[in-house]
Amino acid sequence: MEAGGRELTFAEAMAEALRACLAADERLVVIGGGFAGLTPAARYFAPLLAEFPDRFLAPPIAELGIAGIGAGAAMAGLRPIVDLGTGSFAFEAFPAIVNEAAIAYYTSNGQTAVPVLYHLHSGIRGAGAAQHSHAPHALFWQTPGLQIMLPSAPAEVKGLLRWALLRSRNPTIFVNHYRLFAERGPVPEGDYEIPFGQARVVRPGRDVTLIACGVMVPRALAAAETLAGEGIDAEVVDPRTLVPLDLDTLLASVRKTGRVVTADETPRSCGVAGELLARVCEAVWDALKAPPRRVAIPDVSIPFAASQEEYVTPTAARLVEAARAVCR
Amino acid sequence: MEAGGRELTFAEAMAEALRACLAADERLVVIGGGFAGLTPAARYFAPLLAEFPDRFLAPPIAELGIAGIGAGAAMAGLRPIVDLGTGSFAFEAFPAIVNEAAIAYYTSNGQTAVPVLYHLHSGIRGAGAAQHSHAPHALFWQTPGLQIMLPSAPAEVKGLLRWALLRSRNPTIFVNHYRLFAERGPVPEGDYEIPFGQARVVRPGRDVTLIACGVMVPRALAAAETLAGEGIDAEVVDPRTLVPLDLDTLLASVRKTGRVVTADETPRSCGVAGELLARVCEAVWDALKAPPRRVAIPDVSIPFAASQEEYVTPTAARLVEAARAVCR
Amino acid sequence: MAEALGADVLRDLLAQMLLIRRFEERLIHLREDAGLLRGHYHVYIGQEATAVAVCRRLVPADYLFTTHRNHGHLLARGVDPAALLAEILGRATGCNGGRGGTLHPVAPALGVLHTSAIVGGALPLAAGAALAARRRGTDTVAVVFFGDGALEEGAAYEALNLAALWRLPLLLVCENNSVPPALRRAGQYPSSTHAARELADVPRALQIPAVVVDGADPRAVDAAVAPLLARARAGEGPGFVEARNSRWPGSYPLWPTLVGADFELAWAWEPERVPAALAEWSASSDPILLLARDLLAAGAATRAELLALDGAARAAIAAAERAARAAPEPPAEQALAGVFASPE
Amino acid sequence: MAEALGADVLRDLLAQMLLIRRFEERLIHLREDAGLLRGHYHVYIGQEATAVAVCRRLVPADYLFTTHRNHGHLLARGVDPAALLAEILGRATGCNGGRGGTLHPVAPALGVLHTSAIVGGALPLAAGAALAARRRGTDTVAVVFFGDGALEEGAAYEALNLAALWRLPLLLVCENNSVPPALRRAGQYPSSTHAARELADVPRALQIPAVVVDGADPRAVDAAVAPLLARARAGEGPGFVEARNSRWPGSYPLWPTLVGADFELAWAWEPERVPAALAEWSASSDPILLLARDLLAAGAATRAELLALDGAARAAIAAAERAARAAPEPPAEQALAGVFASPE
Ligand SMILES: Cc1ncc(C[n+]2csc(CCOP(=O)(O)OP(=O)(O)O)c2C)c(N)n1
Ligand SMILES: Cc1ncc(C[n+]2csc(CCOP(=O)(O)OP(=O)(O)O)c2C)c(N)n1
Ligand SMILES: [Mg+2]
Ligand SMILES: [Mg+2]
Repeated sequence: MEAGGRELTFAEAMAEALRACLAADERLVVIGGGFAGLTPAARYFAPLLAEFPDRFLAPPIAELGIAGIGAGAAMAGLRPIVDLGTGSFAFEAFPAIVNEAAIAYYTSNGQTAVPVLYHLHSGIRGAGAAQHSHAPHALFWQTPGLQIMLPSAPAEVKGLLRWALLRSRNPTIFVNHYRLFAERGPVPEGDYEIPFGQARVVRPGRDVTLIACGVMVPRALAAAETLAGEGIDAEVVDPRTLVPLDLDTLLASVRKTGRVVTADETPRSCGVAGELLARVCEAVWDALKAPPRRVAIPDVSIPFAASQEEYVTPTAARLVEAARAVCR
Repeated sequence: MEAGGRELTFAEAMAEALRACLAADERLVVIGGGFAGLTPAARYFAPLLAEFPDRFLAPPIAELGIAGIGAGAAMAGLRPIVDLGTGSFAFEAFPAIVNEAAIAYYTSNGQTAVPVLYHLHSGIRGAGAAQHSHAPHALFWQTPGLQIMLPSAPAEVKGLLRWALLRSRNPTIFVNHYRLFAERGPVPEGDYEIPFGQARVVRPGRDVTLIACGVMVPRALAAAETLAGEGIDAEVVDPRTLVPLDLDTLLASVRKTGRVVTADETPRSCGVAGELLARVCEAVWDALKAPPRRVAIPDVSIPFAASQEEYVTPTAARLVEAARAVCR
Repeated sequence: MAEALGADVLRDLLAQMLLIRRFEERLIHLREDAGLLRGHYHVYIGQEATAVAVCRRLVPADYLFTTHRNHGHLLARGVDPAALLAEILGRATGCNGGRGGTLHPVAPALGVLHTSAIVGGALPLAAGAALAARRRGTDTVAVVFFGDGALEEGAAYEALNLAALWRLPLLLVCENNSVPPALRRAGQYPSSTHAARELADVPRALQIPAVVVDGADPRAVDAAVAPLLARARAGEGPGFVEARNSRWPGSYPLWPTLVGADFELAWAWEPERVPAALAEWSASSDPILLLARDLLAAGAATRAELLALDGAARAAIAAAERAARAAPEPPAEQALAGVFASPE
Repeated sequence: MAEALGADVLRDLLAQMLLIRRFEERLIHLREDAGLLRGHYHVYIGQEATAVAVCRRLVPADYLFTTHRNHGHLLARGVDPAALLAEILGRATGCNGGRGGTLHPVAPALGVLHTSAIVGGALPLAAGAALAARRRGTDTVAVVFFGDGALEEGAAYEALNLAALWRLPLLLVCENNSVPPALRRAGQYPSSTHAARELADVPRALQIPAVVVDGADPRAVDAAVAPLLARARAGEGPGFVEARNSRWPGSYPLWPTLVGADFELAWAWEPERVPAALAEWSASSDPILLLARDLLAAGAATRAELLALDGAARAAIAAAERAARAAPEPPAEQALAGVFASPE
């Protein structure tokens, strides 16, 4: 997958993948499908509706109902994409996702697959306050039976989404982040897939491993720049998917550097950064030269005021602080 | 709090606390209120309904509705207890708990307290299969703004519940376990409170710390017996409440023993055992003599068949294995 | 309009109803065998007429979704009683290999893709299957059975609205098993936990055609269901049936309990032998006895013929029991396998 | 029956409506000031008559729950515009100290305990407050405002059922802002995402008295609300009003947009000056212009008197803006404080 110089925004690359997949597989239907919510990026998705009008279903405001319909339709042979909108609205859909979609394959002893994709644009978006800032991927990781993809860049979303939509036969949560839509990056022209469960070393480095998920990847790269200026050579690793998790690649990096900071934009307790930290401690304890650190949201609801919202956001600056502490 | 020789079951002690609290505070109302589901322990709760008929409201099967009503009534001055039944049904109530009850105090800048208690009987109960075995306390710990109590013994539930019902002004999840109802233990006669945020050293020991939550406490004590026979002196610590968490007591124990196993009956990834492990690693890294271990449910739905259900349960035997590995 | 059911059909339906009855009865007996039948379960006794009448109108491609009280629906759909019983006993030969138990049996070849025991949970799923069917351009329908309790859940309401808006080929069968005999046919039965005068008012408010029938009478169920299914197959949208049943006294306690004695078909003509606790229900509400008496009264069957049907049902269940008891448990370590399907 | 509203009352209501209008209009202008007004927000323009008519019937002890479109409800309830505006700008002097923003303003002294922006989320909460009120044995009610969209959510349905079953003192005000002018009063307005012929059919199916009114007419709203509130206060259970409004053209785009020009009260008598894009809506549906014209026609006010009301509203909002702009942001580190209330 060579980018050949072309740059796209995350939203454009995502729309490109969606278009190709809709064209490739008749079984794909989209329930909802704003995808980019109130962001300007919504304009990249609108043309899809015009191009595939019969593949988009406009639902009432009924997240539980449409999540269940998506799961049931997937069981019966469709490949639905259900856009649940803002991450906080996913709680409405929990019974259908957690009690139904997640259990059907296992409980049926492998007889009923549920190839549904749930899309959420989540995370601290800027003035979302308590009910428009949730990123529920830690909750979904705590739910056996769900795949979780957290693309971090334009080329990533294009390849991961294609694999999710055309290959995967399992319920998948696509945890998108409001602040990624406008990120730019090189994107290969043709179709390509990034299979789930293959972590990516985004930036090689020798001194400390930064394991960063989704929106934390660009922040980790920014942090690595700052750290480089201080003589710390950080390796940035992006798991890409939490389920399945490519633990080997993460551990190989930590074995090499001997130091680790995990970073994710979920609340600290029982969050994703903590789980990654625990996995590393269990597995490569002896290779660690310093106590591990994590960067996460402190355990508070997201406040509205700009000053306070920024304060609780796991920014590049927080990553720099943590990496410095680990390398001290 | 001296037990004075009296032994009660967990269910009896819980009912005793409920009766005393209902008598003490008129603001307590119970929505639902089977409390013990289909277990024989239901007989201890039935008399409460007879004694306080106007304090019990029999709801329709509408977990979301009653969770929201409980939250709204708490905001308006009642102290509702909402019995959501089996832990798996709590997902229905997530929007009301996570998006409303959990955020109101913080988001209102401390103007609106929400003293509601949500009760669930959860966990691997024996033949509950995928939809009657969930224990959602890790999900609630990932939700800032909720208190979580996980009583592990009769005397514990009596004191913790009294504090929750008469003192706490915050939304609290009472994560009960189906298999605790019949546990027996000494219970003091009079009224007493166990304030949240005070961990308990259940069994002192020198060689390894077992941090065990809720139903894992009796299992950890059984494991400690086995380990004692092998010359391993295990200290068992019960956090009692996850939020607030008495980390100091946990860390003091680990500092003393230098070895730790964390144990909780939630799925491994982003579960409670992993969070406790991460907290310990972050805080007392230098005191650890061996890699930490956790005991949890593997990341699968709970299977129905007895053989398979037992296999995925974090039993005393699993704790023994983990402790042995840590002490090797 | 649907033609009235003939005697042949009714005898066949009776045979199926007896199979369900004897299955559930055995289950209650198996519970006496310590450790054999683990966990809570629900029996379909008293509602058999509804399942067999509805399922008779289905074709193989149709989807069927059900609830915690699913055994009767699966048997009426043609699931092998041995596979169902083995599942309920957690055996490797069960329809889910023992992973699902009584709450989650599936039979994908018969359109039973996933069984949810979450009250109200099946309705959105069934609407989804109906959506899939419609998009394939077939005349396949999805039928979903659920209890009166399901209409207390918001999930059911959202699914009704969606099904109506999208004109999904969905038959909603609400089995209201809380109805006194005299009100089984007539309107306006208030439930203790539902504010509607009658449950069918809820789909009606969403402009879904809704019919209330005596669920103990397979002819009434058939007459209600046939036109709604025809509409759905023709792409005209969902239909709703409130099938009213009078709860079997053995389903009032928390655990199903045989009231007095094992069922006897001869009670149809020897009512004085019915145990006292069952007498009223047997006389007014037992769908098997009601149908047996009708067939006898109409001269459409002899007592001996009916007893032969029952004998066959008992033999089939006995064979299922032998097979299920002999079957092994699934290997414990297999619990960790099969969480995810391999990619396409 | 409620008495018709007198001219004094109507003038007072108009003054409140103008305050809301000018508040929302300022907000849209503040958005032009880069970085000042962060995040998405919703304005109440075009629905002012409903809030002021309902809130006039409330007493201080009553509870009020609202939605994402809450500014009008809070102002009609008497919340200080400076505190509300400061909150929307995320300032320390805001009614939540800047923590809530436009989606979550509270005013506990006025019964606004918590504001949820989750569609449908307010209904169970309001039912809970109504339950608390009833158990205290007072005649306090809870009123909950919500949009037509809320009736698509299962939460709303569950709350309706619970409120009906428990006869809670709850007034449900559904503001259906999707209605063309001609259908504001009459029945059977179908919504694109609701299958009911009219939304009020949903509460009716649950035996909740439900009235459809022109939400642009404060007299109609008052006449509908007064008896339902009286019933609720008397312990006779919930009532439902579907207040129909024709959406303000500025609320069709994703972000509120002033259509053409700032509002002018003089448009009531100089309709030719209304910008083209607003002309139709202003003539048929603007509740302020409709009421102003009525008052003038009835000789109940002079143009000068009305303009004075508007002047007062503008002055109040200008003062609020000055205060809010001058207010500091809350300290960043305070973000970590105040997650839990201290124990009793
Ligand atoms: C969401 C949810 N809440 C509660 C339960 C517990 N539960 C199991 S069966 C049942 C009663 C259901 O009544 P109904 O739907 O009328 O079915 P019936 O048992 O009468 O056939 C309840 C409350 C559940 N399974 N799911
Ligand atoms: C549970 C949930 N789903 C989706 C949204 C996003 N959302 C915000 S406002 C809105 C439209 C609501 O329509 P309506 O209730 O009619 O109110 P209106 O904006 O028309 O006044 C939606 C879908 C939300 N806030 N909550
Ligand atoms: Mg029922
Ligand atoms: Mg609306």
